[in-house]
This record gives sequence, structure tokens and C-alpha cells, in this order.
Amino acid sequence: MTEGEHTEPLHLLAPDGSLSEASSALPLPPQLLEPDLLRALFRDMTMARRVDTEATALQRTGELGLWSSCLGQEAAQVGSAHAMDERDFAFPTYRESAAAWVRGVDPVALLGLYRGTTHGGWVPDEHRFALFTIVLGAQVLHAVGYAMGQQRLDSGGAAIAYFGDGATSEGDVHEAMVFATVTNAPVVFFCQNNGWAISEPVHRQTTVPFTQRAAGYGMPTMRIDGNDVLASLAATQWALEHARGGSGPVFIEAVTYRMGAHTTSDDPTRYRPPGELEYWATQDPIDRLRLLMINREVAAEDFFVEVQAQADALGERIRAAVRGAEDPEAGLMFDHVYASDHAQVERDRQRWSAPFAEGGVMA
Amino acid sequence: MTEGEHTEPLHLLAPDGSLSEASSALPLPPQLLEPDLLRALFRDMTMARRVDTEATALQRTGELGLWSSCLGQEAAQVGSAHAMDERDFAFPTYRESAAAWVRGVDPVALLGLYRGTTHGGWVPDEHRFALFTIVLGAQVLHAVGYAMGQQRLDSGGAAIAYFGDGATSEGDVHEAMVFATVTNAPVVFFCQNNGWAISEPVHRQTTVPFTQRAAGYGMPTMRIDGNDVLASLAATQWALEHARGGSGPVFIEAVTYRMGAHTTSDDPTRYRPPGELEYWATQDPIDRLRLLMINREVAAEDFFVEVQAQADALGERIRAAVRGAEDPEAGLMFDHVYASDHAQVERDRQRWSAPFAEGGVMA
Amino acid sequence: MSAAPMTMVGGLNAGLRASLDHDPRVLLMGEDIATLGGVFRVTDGLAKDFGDQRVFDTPLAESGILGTAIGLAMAGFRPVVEIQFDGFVFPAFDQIVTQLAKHHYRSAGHTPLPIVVRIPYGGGIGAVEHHSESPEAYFVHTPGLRVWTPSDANQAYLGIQAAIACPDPVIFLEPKRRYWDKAEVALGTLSADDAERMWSSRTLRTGSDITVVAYGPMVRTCTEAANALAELGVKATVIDLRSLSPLDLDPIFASVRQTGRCVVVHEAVETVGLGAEIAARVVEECFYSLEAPVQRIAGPHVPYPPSRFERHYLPSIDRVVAGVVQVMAG
Amino acid sequence: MSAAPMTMVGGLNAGLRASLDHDPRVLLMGEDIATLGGVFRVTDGLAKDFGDQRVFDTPLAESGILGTAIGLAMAGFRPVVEIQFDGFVFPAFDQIVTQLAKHHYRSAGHTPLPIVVRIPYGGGIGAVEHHSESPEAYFVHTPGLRVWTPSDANQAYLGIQAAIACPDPVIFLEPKRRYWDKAEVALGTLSADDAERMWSSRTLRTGSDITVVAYGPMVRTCTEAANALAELGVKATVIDLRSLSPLDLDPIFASVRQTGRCVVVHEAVETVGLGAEIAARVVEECFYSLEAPVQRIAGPHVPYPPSRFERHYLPSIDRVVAGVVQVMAG
Ligand SMILES: Cc1ncc(C[n+]2csc(CCOP(=O)(O)OP(=O)(O)O)c2C)c(N)n1
Ligand SMILES: Cc1ncc(C[n+]2csc(CCOP(=O)(O)OP(=O)(O)O)c2C)c(N)n1
Ligand SMILES: [Mg+2]
Ligand SMILES: [Mg+2]
Repeated sequence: MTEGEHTEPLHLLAPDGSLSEASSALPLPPQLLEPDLLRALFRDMTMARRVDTEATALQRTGELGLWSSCLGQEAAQVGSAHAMDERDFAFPTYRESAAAWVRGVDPVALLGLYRGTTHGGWVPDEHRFALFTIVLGAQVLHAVGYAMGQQRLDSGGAAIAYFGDGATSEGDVHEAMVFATVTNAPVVFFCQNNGWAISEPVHRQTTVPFTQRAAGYGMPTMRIDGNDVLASLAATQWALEHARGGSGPVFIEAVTYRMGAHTTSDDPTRYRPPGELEYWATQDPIDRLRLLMINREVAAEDFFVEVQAQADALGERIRAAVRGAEDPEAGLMFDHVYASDHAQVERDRQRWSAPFAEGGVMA
Repeated sequence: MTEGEHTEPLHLLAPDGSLSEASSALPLPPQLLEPDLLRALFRDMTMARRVDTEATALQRTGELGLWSSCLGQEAAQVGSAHAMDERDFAFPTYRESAAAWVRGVDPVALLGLYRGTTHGGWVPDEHRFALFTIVLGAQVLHAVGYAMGQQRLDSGGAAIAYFGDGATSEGDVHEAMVFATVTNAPVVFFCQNNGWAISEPVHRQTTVPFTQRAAGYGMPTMRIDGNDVLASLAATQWALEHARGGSGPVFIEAVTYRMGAHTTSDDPTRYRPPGELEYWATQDPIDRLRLLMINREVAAEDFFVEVQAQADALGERIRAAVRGAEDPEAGLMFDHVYASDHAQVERDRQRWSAPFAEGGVMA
Repeated sequence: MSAAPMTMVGGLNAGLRASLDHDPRVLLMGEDIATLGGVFRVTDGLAKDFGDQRVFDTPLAESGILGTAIGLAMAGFRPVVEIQFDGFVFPAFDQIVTQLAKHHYRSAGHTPLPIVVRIPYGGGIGAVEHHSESPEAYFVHTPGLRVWTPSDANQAYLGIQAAIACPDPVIFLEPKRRYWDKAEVALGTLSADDAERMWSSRTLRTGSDITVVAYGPMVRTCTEAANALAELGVKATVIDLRSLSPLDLDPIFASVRQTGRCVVVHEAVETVGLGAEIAARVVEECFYSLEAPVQRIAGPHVPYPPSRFERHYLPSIDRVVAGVVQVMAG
Repeated sequence: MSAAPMTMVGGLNAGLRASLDHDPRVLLMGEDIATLGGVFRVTDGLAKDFGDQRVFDTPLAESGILGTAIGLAMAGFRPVVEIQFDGFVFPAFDQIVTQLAKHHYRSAGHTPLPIVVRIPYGGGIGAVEHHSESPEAYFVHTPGLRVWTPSDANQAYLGIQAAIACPDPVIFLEPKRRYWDKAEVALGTLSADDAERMWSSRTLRTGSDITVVAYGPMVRTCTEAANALAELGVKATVIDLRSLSPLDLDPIFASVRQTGRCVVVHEAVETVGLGAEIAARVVEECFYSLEAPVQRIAGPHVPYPPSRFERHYLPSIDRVVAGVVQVMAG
């Protein structure tokens, strides 16, 4: 795989389900076509999409305060997360619900964040998947620091930092690339360029591909079709191996599209140009994998029916769990501000007890 | 002039005083060899160096709290500042005393900053030269904003931002390049890579030339010999014209060397490798211009004697003015916090008057 | 001068429009403010009407927004910057504290920076993390900044124009949970005197028993609490600070000298919050008139919690009433 | 346990060395801390002795320093970060306020971030702009952070070890004008109990007339002022807070209940400074014992001025004495 920019994103799996010619820029390791793997990728993308649909519906009925959909970005996330091994650690934004699914985070736990019962929801170390981070770019530095830690522990593990096209403008992403290249840290920068940062199109953040900018720091880059789960997996596998092997950071730009609104609070009709959504609908990541699997006879109708049933069951479970969730007790608000006792917190815990335990009318 | 990186910095004037072959990457406009201009460049570099020597001496005798010397960087600063026309505006760090000299800032006013009588010292608009900025990188954004303003005013003017190699790591410098490229702002990024950021060598900030990083944003770059005043002038002229003409930002890396300590508080013997200073002494910017002028018979001994006398007179004037300077009146401390009256400031002005006007024993 | 019922969002929009109309140096910049009209639609329609040179979307970089705004101000413009949410002002904190706040001082008055930083702030709308912060204390503690916050649509309409007219940098905090509240807005030109008056506090009702000091989102809470207190026979004076820097405290001192009692209410964390300053000043000035210690009703020493906790976290009408009742007993 | 006279720089160096020796997870990182040993030489010799994987220079990017320290802490390390000067902490403010301070809370206790942020702070050394700031109020107002500051070499030696041992993030403020003051340092291992005790305030002298509260650089100023006051017949209690978050105020309340008078002294700007919090709390707790309003002796509402003004700006011994005398008359 080579350094530098490519105007056309690299791909392995075309929208019509055909495989592209092998290329030196992005080879297709034969294991990627193992039936079990293809089935797993299909199942994960389908389940992730179902989580997404369900969460959107739950927000509409008032069960969630907000939802940030990953619709259309399943391949970028599922492919890259599948490339991780047990030594790696991922640092997501707020949109990586498909990656979270691959990392084994229970969607019900994840929805706690959007329901407003928690700012976290899972134990990062259990899933090797950090908490969602809303402040743009902040987690990219955490990934680099974590990677610097792996160098010191000699663990052979790497970090993967997820971030959007918009976030690349933040100073933190720059500082992360400076630290990573200068320390040769084992980290993969995984930028999902989904075309938009809320209402701002990509050209508000850059005039050239993000890979060109990243190459300027002196690291290898790859610009891939982010709706191609095989490209995402192959590129990330290559990048993680590069990083783990001591060859330093890699930057991947996955060119994809946010099929939904920015969040459920957003109204994309105010800014999305006509035809864009329709074009990207023809690029669907799940559809093309389904076609490949049918072409290669890796799966037949019964498989797809089974996955659909699993997705429905998951949807059912999420709906029931979220709807039934009770509000946390008021007193929990005072827990874990510090790891050790802090007089001001304890004083406030006392002051807040009794008369205000039930909360008040807020006006 | 072309985009991209050059491992060997471009130069026009070699250390032995010879002119290099014209090249397409950095042509030598014939006007640059006009005797008057060469004499002016020589005079300015010599005067700037004298300001520097004098300030260092004044710091040693306790008249200044600190001094950050530009010794060795005169060509980078004098050449680039000479490229400015009356529509342009410069945004310096704390080390641009040679550029300040070219912009007509009185060295005595400038030394007020280091003596501790002012945080400013001159009227930026009068010199089209912003106040010194100590917080690394902050002024680079101001330059870009100023340039965005020129677009709106249609003034045809450009901004030039000075910053060091160390400062390039700060998020602000990145955000400045993002804003500049995306808005196509008329701004020249002038990075003086003087080898060090206090005790940190350049490879703590980057593994590749800074021009490679800047090219990643999609703007033309030039990597020049920063000890070559003609290269500095030619490159900056080209860049300013490019910017003024509406073609967007340019990045110049002037490869130079900080011959002195970081500041008078610093002890470079703790980190400077043996031989480095000696090597760079052979690259002196003033010496090589003197040789060129002698070779081309642009100046003879009497000119150099005259400039020396002017420098001595300047030194004398600075010494007398700084030594004789009285401390500002205590009450001035409350002036200009706001442009309009602010009750808390006025209250404090009253409270501070009378008993504490003389200041107290600080312990 | 006509009056119209408007939401605070509408009042801000009208105020920004008036300033854009009135002064060609005024620019609006921020994330999603142009095409989208801002995530709260405060700038809706302004890019269309004033063009993309005066109302424009920036890259997603808050330090860049503030830093380039400073450069634009140096070039003679009056940028009005939007920070999308309270929790996202911190990447710009360095430019605000070390550059914006200090430049007039450093330049000995030669280079004022008339920049307004609009920030939707505070909780109560069920938002996710970083969308409910009350960062005012950081700014009020910083000399060189002015800080202002409206409590209703009319105040917002007038205040934003006063802030833009001001030669100093102004942190303009918009209480997002009041964005959709309606009030009569007195449309029309803001005179220099009117603008000057916006920097003073405002007494909303006068009562002889206790002085309640509030600002921004808590003004409505305190007014409603005062109604409830009246039914309990407690007569409260309610003062809306409006300007948080400078603080206009004389009317508060005058009131406390009569009531002998004072509570200060804000959403922000109590520890080293604005309430501490006001309490300290009231004690300094009214010590011999005070019949009970000044009390603060504010946020606990806890990061803004997940939204299902916010009714416990935020000062509610009940908590203000209870706090006042307690002080009355003191 | 041996005692040795040391400067505060020496005490900090010895404390850092002890922590590096004692816990292999401790790392030191920052600008110029390795080869140079820091611009104040606090880390002198440590890179040589502990190697460049444990003591290392970073790129010049403060947000990057804090952000990568957070990642290192997530990987199990205990980073001790140096910010070169007080005025350069603001580019890191976002990582400190939105990430460092909140992560333990967000992760429901699963991911503590035991990071120490060392910052030389305060004025009095004739430095240029941005090198004399007192930013403590910003941090104390932020739940999730602890804040600690030593007043002498021995406190520094003990305090830095306690801060490193603490599972919470600690902003460790080093009063740079006391860096070269000498004191006896009680070398030796810090037990868990010793470490715990460092989070309490410390009564330095007891006098029945007035309670003087100080911290960091002002402790010496107040002790010397107390000497001068003794000659005037005023007996002052002097309390060194040490921990600014949490505040250990009970000893102050106990003292004020006896003296009836209190002044709080700090260099930072008075407006919404730490003195406001302490004054407010003292009034809340000691209202009926107070014989005069609590007074603050602090910085005026002015950016830290050029150094030739600093003897006017900073609370001097004279200003503390005069302030106390005034309160005694009240
Ligand atoms: C520092 C910061 N500024 C602003 C925001 C508000 N905000 C949330 S998401 C978003 C757009 C991000 O776009 P991008 O990085 O492309 O990610 P995407 O949402 O497209 O996945 C903005 C502006 C934020 N979360 N953090
Ligand atoms: C934000 C910030 N961090 C740290 C410093 C302290 N500091 C002052 S100069 C300097 C080195 C700067 O190096 P470089 O940018 O190469 O400029 P040079 O001094 O070599 O001209 C440092 C770290 C600062 N001024 N601002
Ligand atoms: Mg995006
Ligand atoms: Mg340098």
C-alpha cells in the first residue's frame, strides 16, 4: 500500500456486488472472502442498522432525547472495527453505534446516553472501546496517548481513533497527528468523511482530500470507499498491522455518506442538495454485500431471513428495555465526581437530600 | 515558483557572497540587485543586530527583565519585511525585532516590553505591524482574520504571519491554515525554522519539512535558506503578490538558526550539540551580503564605516533612553482595561489610590 | 417604536438584523449559522439577506473562529461570533482569555476589539453532555471581558444590539431554555443612551422582606418563586442583573439595606460562582443591615449531570421558595 | 526520615524523584522538561536517571499534552504534566475542563484519570506578559478537579507526592516566586495517611484578633504581615489552605468563631476569585460570630500588568497589614 492521495477512493466491492481487480494500493487478502467472515459482516451491519432504526423511532416517541444515526456508514464502522484484535482499543465520536455493536457494547446501555440516564453506559476496558466523545476531536488525542502507552508497555496493541470530516478542522486533531508522527505511535486515524458536518459541506473544512493533509505529516494514508465493508476491513487491517509492527501511524479517509439527519434535532432538507441522497442510496453498504454473498453463494435466502429475525428480536428487546427504564435515583448524581471523597461534593449531597430529593418544578 | 517540498532550502546568495544560478523555483528578479536596495538591506540587518546586542547588554545590567535575541535571523526577517507594501500588515511573535526595525518601530518603544513598562509599546496601525505575541501561534489566526477582512474591504492588501518551528505544533497554526485555505485568504505564513524551540530540536515537532505539512492543506510552499536575505525577500515578494492577487495563501519555511540563547534566561549549553553554532557562524546573513556588495562594487569601505557609525549612534541612543526611563505611574495600571467605563475597574482604581500608590514590600 | 410578541430566538434574530442593517462593519460568523440559520435558528434568513461575506459559516474550529474574529476586528470589522453550545467554548478559551480580553489593554487603547461572542447556555432542555453548561464565572473572573445575559425576548432584542454597539468584547450568554418563551418586544432603534442603560441591573418587583438576585434563565424561575412566596406572605424584591461584568450592584445594596436579607440564584456550580462574588460584596457593603447570612441557591459541585437528573440539579421554583423561607427563618 | 534545607525547586525535584522511584507507572511529560530539566530546573536530572520513556519532551502543544496524558492514563500510567507557565494552560483548557475533569464521572468510576498538571503560577518575578497569572479560580470552579498549592519547599516535597498518589486529576500550582526560597525538607516515604493529611488546611500561627487565610505565594507574605501586626499589637491566626479543591474550611470557621474577623488574601483577581467563595462560606457559617465583614485582599480587575507595576498590583505585606488594621477598626 502506498502513501499519498487518490482522487477516486479505493474499493474492493462495487455497488453491484462485484469484486474489483486486486490492486497494490489496496490488496484483497483471500481470508476476507471466507464465508463466515462475510456472514458476520453482513449480520453486524444489519443489526447496527436495526439499532439505528429503533433508536430513531424511540426518539420520535420521546423515549430518547436525541439520536445520532449512523445510517449509511455501517460499512466504514463495521469493517474497521472488525480489523481490531484483542490488543487494540478504539476511541469513538458520538456516531459509532455500529462500531460499538461490533465491540460488544449492548445497544440498550448505549442508548442510556441518548435517554439521559448516563454520560457513559459501558465499561471501556471490557470492550476496548472508549466512551462516546461529543467534543469534536478530543478523543483523537486520547487515542494517541493510549498508543504512546502501548509503546511503553510493549503490548503490541494499537489504538484506532474515529472522527468526522468536520472534526479535522479542530486543533486537537492536528496536535494528535503531530504527537503520533513524532513519537511514531501505533495509532490509526480513521476519518469518516460523510460529506457533511451538520449543514456544512466538506469544502468548508478543506480544499483537498483529507489524505493529502495527513500525508503532509509524513505518514501513510489511504482513501477508501467507506461504503465498502471489505475495503474498510482490508485498509484498517493493513493500518493496524503497520502500527502494531512499530512502523507508526496511518491515516484512513473513508468516503461515505450520512443518509440520515445529523441528529434527530436536525433538518437536512434545509441544506442537502437535490439528488445527493438518491445517489448515495445506490451505494448502500449492506445491499452490495448481500449481492456479493448471493453471487458467491455464501448465503441463501434462509440466511437473510434468519438475520432479519435476529434484527427484529433485537429491536424488540431494545424497545422493551428502553421503554421500561426507570429514571435513576437523584442521589446517584453525586456519585463518582471524584475517585476519592471530596468535601464539597459530600456537603452538597447532604444539602440536596430530603427536601429536594423529588426534584422541583423548573419553570 | 512551484508547490511542494525541497530538501535543500532554496537560495540566491551563497555564504561566500556569490549568487546562485537563477532557478524556476525561486527566480531572482533583477531589481533585487539594485544598489540602493542592497544597501538598505545591509543597513537594516546591521541596525537590527545592533539593537539586539544592545538589548542583550541592557538585560545583563538589569535594565531589562528579559531579551529574546534574533541574532542570526536578520536575513529572514529583514528580507520578508522588505517585501511588504503599504497595504500589508505583519503579525509577529516575540522575536521579530529585526522585522520591527524595518517596519519603523522605535527600538526604545520595543524594549519597553522587555523592561516591563508596557505590554505593547507601539501603535500597530501606524506601522502595520501588530504587537508582539507571546502565546505561541495565537497571532497566526489574527493574521488570517485580518486577511479575510482585506477580502471584504477589497483593499488588495495581504497579511504576513511570523511564527517559529516550535509553534507549528500548536492547534492554532493548524486552524489558521484551514481557515486560510478554505477562504482563500491573502496571507503569507512565514515560519522561521531556527532549529530549536528552547531546548527542543525541530524533530520534536515534525519528521518531515514543514513545507510538506503545509502543502498538505493545498497551498503553495517554499523552503528557503533563511540566512539569505535575497531569498527571503524574493520568496516573500512572490508570496505576497500571489496572495494579494487573489490566489490564496502561501507558506514559506525559512531555514535559519538561532545563534543566541532562546532568551537571556536560557542556557543553550545544556542542549546545543557541539559544532552546531560553529557551522552556522559560517552561514552569517550579514557577512554574505557584505561579500556580495564588495564583489559587485555596490559599496566600499566608507559605506560600511558609515553604517557602523549609525549603528553605534543607535546603540548609544537606546542605552541612554532605556537607562533613563522612569517607571510608569502606578495609576496607569488601571487605564485601558476596557474601551468604556467599567464599574469594577473604577472601584479598584479608587481602592488602590492613596495608601498603596507607592507600592509595598512584596515579601 | 412598535411592539410585537416574539420568542427570544425571534428577538435575537431581529436584534442581529437591526445591527447588520445599521452598521456595515457588523459580521456574523460561526458553525452552521449561514445556510442552516444556526442550530437554534437565531440567524435564520440573515445569510440570505446580507450575503455570504457578512454572514458566513466557518470551519469547525472554535479557536479559529475567535482568532480570525480578532483579526477581522483589527481590520475594522465588528464580528459577532456564535459558539454553537456552551460546552464548546473551551477550545476557544485561550483566544478569549489571553488575546481577546487583553488586547485593548496591551495596545494602550489603540486597538479595541468590539467582538460579541454569542453562546447559548444553561440546562433544562433535556440535552446530552456538554450542551447544558453555565460557564459565566470563567468570563466574569477575566478582566477585559464584558458579560451580558438576557432573561426574555425583549431584553435579548435590546441587549444584543447594545453588545454589538459596545467597543469592548462582550460574552453574550443566551439562556437556551428561554429561547422559545414569548414576550412583547419593543422594536425600534436603540439610542446610545438606551444601549448604555442595558449595562445596569433591573428591578423586576419590589418587596420588603428579601432581595432575590438572578440573571438569565433564573429570572423567570425567581419571578415565579416570588409569586409563590407572596401567597406564603413573603414579599420579595427580584433583581435581574443583566450585566454580569461589570456588575451593577448598587441597586442590590440599596434593596438589601431595606430587606436585610438576600439570596442569589444561578444554575452554575456554586463553588467560586457568581453568587460567591455577590454574597461577598453584599456582606462588604451591607454588613450592618443584614439580618441573616446571604444564601446561594446554585448548582452542586458536580459536572452537569445526564438530563434525567436535571430537575434535581437545577434550582427549581420549589428550591428557591424553600431557600427564601429558610433565610426568612434565619 | 532525614531533613535537609532545600529550595522549593529542590523539594519538587526530590518529590518527583521519589514518586518515579516508587511507582513505575509515573511518567513526566512537557515542554523542555527532559534535556533541559525544565525552564525552572524542577525536573533536572530526571530524564537522565529514569530514561526518555518515563521523562520526555513533547511537541509544543498544550492541548496535545493534556490529551495524550489522558490517553496514557487510560492505558494505566500516571502522567505528571508540566505546563511551562500559568499563561500557557489555556490552550489545554478544553481537555482539562471537558475531558480530564469529567471522565471519572462519565465512566461511573470505571476510568479514573490520575493525572497531575504542574503549573508554575503567580507574579512577583518581573516576568513578561502571560508569565505571572493566577488561574486557580477557573479550576476550583470546575467539579472533578482537585487543586493544590504549596507554600514552601517542604510542603512542595510532600504535596507533589500526595498529588501523584491521588486517584483524581490534580492541578498542582507552584508559586514560582517561592521557587528559590529555602526550607527544611523532611525527606522520606510518604505514607497513605500522610498523603491524606495534605488535603487539609494548616494553621501556621494562632492569634485571637483576626483570621488571615492565604495559600501559595501569599502564605509567606501573610506570615510576615502577621509579624508586623504583632508589633502593632494585633494577634493574627494565619491559615494556609494548601488544598483549594476541596476546600478544608472547618478550621477557618472554628478560628473565625473565636476571632470574629477574617481576611482572605490572594494574588488572583478579586472578582469571582477564591476569596469570594471563602468570604461567602465564612458568612454562611459564622454569621453570628462576625464582628466585621470579611475582607478580600486580592488583585484588582485588571489583566496582570507589565512587571514594573507588579509591586502595586500584588498584595504586599503593607497592603495585608493595612487591610487587617482596617478590619480591626470595623
Ligand atoms: C468542539 C465542538 N464544537 C462543536 C460541536 C457541535 N457539533 C456536534 S457534531 C458537529 C458536526 C461534526 O461533523 P463531523 O465531524 O463531520 O462528524 P459527523 O457528525 O458528520 O459524523 C458539530 C459542529 C461539538 N460537538 N464540539
Ligand atoms: C502556548 C505557549 N506555550 C509555551 C510557551 C513557552 N515558550 C515560549 S517560546 C517557546 C519556544 C518557541 O519555539 P519556536 O516556535 O521555534 O520559536 P523560537 O523561540 O525558536 O523563535 C516556548 C515553549 C509559550 N510562549 N506559549
Ligand atoms: Mg461529517
Ligand atoms: Mg524555533
